[in-house]
Amino acid sequence: MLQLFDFEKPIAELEQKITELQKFSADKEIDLSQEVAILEKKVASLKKEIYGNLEPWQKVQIARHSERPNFYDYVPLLFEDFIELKGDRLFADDRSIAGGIALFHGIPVTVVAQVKGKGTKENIKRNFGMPHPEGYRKALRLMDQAEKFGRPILTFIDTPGAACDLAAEERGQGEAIARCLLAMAGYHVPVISTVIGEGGSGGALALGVGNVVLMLENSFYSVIAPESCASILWKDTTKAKEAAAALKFTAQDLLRLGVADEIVREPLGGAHKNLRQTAEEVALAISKYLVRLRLETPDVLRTNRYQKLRAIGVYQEISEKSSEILEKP
Amino acid sequence: MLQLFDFEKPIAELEQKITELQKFSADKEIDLSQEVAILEKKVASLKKEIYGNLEPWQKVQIARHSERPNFYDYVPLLFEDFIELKGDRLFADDRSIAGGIALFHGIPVTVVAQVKGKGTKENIKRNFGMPHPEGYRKALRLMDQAEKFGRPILTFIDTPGAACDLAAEERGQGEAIARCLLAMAGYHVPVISTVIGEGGSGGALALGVGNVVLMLENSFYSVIAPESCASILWKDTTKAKEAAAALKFTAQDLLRLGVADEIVREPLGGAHKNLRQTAEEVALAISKYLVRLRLETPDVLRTNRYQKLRAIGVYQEISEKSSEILEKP
Amino acid sequence: MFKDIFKKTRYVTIQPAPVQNRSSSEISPQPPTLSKKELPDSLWVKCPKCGEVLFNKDLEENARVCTKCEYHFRISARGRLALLADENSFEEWDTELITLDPLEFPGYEGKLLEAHEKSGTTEGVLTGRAKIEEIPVVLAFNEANFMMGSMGSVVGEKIVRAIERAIELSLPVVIFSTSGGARMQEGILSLYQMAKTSAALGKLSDKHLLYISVLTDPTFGGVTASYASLGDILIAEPNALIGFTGPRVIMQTMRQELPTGAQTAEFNQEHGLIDLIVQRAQMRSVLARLLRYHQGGA
Amino acid sequence: MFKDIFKKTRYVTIQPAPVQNRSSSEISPQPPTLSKKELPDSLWVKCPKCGEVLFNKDLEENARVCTKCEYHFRISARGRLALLADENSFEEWDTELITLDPLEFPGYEGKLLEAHEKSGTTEGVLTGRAKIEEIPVVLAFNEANFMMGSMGSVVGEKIVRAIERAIELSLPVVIFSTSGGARMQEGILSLYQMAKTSAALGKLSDKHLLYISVLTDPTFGGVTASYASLGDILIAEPNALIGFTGPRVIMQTMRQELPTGAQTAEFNQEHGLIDLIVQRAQMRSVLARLLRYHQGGA
Ligand SMILES: [Zn+2]
Ligand SMILES: [Zn+2]
Repeated sequence: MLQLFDFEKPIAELEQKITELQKFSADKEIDLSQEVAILEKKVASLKKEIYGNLEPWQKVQIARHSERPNFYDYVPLLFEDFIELKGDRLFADDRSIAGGIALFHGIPVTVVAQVKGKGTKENIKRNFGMPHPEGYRKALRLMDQAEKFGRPILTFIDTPGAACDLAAEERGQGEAIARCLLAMAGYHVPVISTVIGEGGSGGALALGVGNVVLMLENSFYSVIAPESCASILWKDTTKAKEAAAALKFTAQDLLRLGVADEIVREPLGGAHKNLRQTAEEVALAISKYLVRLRLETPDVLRTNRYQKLRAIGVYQEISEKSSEILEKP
Repeated sequence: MLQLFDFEKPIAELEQKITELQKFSADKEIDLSQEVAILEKKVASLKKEIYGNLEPWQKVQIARHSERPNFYDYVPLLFEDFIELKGDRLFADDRSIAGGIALFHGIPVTVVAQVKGKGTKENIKRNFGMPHPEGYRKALRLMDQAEKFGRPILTFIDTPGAACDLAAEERGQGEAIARCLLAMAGYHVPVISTVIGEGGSGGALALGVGNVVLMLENSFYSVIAPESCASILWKDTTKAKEAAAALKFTAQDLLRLGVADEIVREPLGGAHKNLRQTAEEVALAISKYLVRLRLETPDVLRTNRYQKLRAIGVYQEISEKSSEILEKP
Repeated sequence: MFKDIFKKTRYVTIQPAPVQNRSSSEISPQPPTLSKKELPDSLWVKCPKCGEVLFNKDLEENARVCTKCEYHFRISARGRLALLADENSFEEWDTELITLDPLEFPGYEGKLLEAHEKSGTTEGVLTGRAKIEEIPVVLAFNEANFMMGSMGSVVGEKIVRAIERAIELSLPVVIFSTSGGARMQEGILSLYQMAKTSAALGKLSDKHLLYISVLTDPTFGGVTASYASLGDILIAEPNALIGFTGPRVIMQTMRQELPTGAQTAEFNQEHGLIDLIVQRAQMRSVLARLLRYHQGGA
Repeated sequence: MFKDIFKKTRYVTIQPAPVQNRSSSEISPQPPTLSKKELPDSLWVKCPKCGEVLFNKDLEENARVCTKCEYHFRISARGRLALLADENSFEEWDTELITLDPLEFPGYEGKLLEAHEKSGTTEGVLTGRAKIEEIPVVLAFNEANFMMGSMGSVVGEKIVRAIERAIELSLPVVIFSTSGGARMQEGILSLYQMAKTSAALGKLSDKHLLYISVLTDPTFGGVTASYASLGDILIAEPNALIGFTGPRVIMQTMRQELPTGAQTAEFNQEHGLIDLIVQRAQMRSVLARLLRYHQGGA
């Protein structure tokens, strides 16, 4: 059975009721179709009410759901072909980042993604989706090749954050991420970044410098994990819920803040409820922007990406003139 | 006392004799200045005879002399300033390769060199001058910066070969060397490579793709160590002397084969007999070529280097036409 | 007043921002000398490395380097500037950029005021142009006393403007990093300052203009993972702690205790991540030589 | 006769070389089918991996891949060509380049003759153009049976000419490496073929033309440290041994025994050095897809 969150319980209970009623109706040969129909309507409206008004922390839970589709789940649904290419050519192949050449609607593209595992065993292999420097250097290598051959780049973001251990420090985690940021900003090919689950801090951003940033409806993208934020703010990691609200990191927030360009709809309850439908929405959104971006010249693609980044930030500017005036007694 | 080779013993013995004679003359107050003068003349001619006709194996011994000047010995004599820059920005700082920015006759240059240690302790630190992949990647990083800022590159070759251990294999020794070869061939700045001691195989070549290749008189530059060659040819590493002759790897050979461009004179007996004099000769040779190369355009520098490489190799070409004629009965 | 300047503005990217009729007298640039804030209240301080008890006055006179063991204490942005730049050569830039609280983040306003009190400045970075041994250069210094030099919208914007002006003026850039990383209180906006500053450095690099990054104690997180790591040349001060994840977080999340000396400048150099370690006393001379050698002649 | 062709020429770089009035009939290119040399004398062979005793005939029919465990046996250059290229699409290049003995190296002539006998070819690489699933491509295959595909002047020259022609023709390049490394007997000339081939690949790369390097058993030394490692994409065959220094030399010089599985294709992939491992039976299809996706469309 799927992992069930507290806020989903009313729905599950009602659905259970319907199942019982249907069984009773069948066993006793009593027509309860009207009652069932009413209840089903109620379930539908309850779903809309609950899933349509998820709080940030609830979205975090959905984004981290153990059955949340990961990059490999999307591959066969998004691409006609995918040839995975491994390694950073320097040190190791990091399995928390996957990449390669894919065929998307007949167009060869370079794909790079963070990958969480399903289950403990795979998660250990993939370091719970937390890349080491070699992962970012693999990503950089593959993206540099996309630039060389004029291929669009699609990135998929799904990580709690970059690996935070001694090995990562020893091999220059900061440098590896910074190189990705610098390189992505400079490419002359279309870059579309899609946050499919967790967008955890700098480790997520390293693949996030797109001309377009798409976010799945229940994904989030944050400067810091809500637990860590709570720990810093209130010395209490259990206040993650409050931190989640404070950080304004949902797809809706990011759209307003000028970071995300579009929200990709998920089925009610989250992507794991219907992978195929989610993948179709993702494909649709990517396709829409890819078609547009491919019409632009390389220089425009680069300039527009820079302008997008350049505009991110909120501050006030006091003109020297006006302050001079006010400084008079 | 300096390490003394068998072939140097006649000289040493004669010099010893002179010292004895002088002491005797002083003690007994007998004038032997004429006898001493004759012997000194003899020493001079013996030196010329022996050092002027060194066999390849004897040159190998001089090139590997424990007191042979290494890169750091030359630095203060060649450069007005040297700022060492470390690390590959990926994994480690390899001390068997040193590099940085130096001032040569007032010109900022990028310098990269293999470095053997003096004595066991330093040799362990420098892995006996055998670089790991991180060493070559440091070299590549520094040379790429020279290209970026339009600085000439001076490389100094002195290595028994690239590191040959599991760690080197794990981190892509082949890839690291190959990247240096490709990059060096493509630079638009002057590149001058000087073999100051041992030029051991691919590990040496990785810094050897110069517009100009200078070789110190007693250096050698070989596809394989003479001992390994003897082991393959005659299953006998003690036949290194014969292998040394077969491999044609002295400065004189390489000049004839079109790899070296000029031989830099050493003091009689080798660079370790007079470091300052050797350094002056090295500076003179580098300066001569650097002045010329700096007059060329970036494109010409690159093209000329390619043409130099392109022409290395000896083979025959049979025209199809002539063979057709001969095929007739 | 300063408090009013941290005005709430929700979800609006203001750029160029509307002119605000507010005084900036409170935040006027200080002259490039050691600030009064440099002097802690007590008369003496104990060196964390050698244990020597040092008079604060002696420490200040020695550029906040232990007179016994050369341990490098932290120093303010203006303190650094005074040590580096030719006298009266500094022209400060972008003092008119004022931090807002776009997320209405709990406690942010208070933190900003506190930081202002502590540092005497309005934000975590000081930027401008100056000369070092007569060589013109664009400079930026993180201010540790302002929220540990963390990078929010204003820090990112000031650094990007400095880089963009360096491109216009064809000048090299030297940035001294001291930072805990991205500024949590500005959320995703803060995170994207990493991308924004890196992108600007990419443009600088395309022009073949030199960028020297100097990492000082401490440099972590989003700053390590952006502009601090992207120098053509990376210099560190001795004993500076430099890393991506701080040791406390590594301990908390991975239950991994770092070995002694991990994340020091020396550790980073050993691991190939730093070009050279330079004593504070030599910094001006080393920078001047590097800058000079990148002018195409000596 | 062949023996005469390996004529001594001392210290002269002949390029273009003077026309030699000698027959090349002995060294005419073979048709692109499995060569007779592929068939060893015995009727059966034991798989070194699973121990299965295989009929040579079955092995040949299965492209020299163990029918039980898929262990990949070595295969000749022409054997590979037959498996890869569209029928009758291959045009061989530079068969007229003849190896000399510029150093008068002890025993080199004998070795060359022996290699010729064993391989039925004149040198350690086969080059030309062909089509793979209709896509035109420049191909090169090292020939293990010729002095273990070692790189002397002719191998280097043939590879460089192939690359230069690919540039002229705007075609992608695929090189199958099988090599012990540089050819000792040609001394420094052999060493510099590493630089020469790498330089040519640099020019190819500047033109944004695809280069796929396929590493097969064994690829070592000077070939690993030059063209074999410089592919945009690096493919390896399963169980191929790939490295810089061979295990025997590591043992001799470092007294270090390599762990089981070291230097295999799989080991190399684990260490980030190989993009993908492709079974011989899938090689044609994978190459075709990669080539197609680099034509700018599907
Ligand atoms: Zn102290
Ligand atoms: Zn088998």
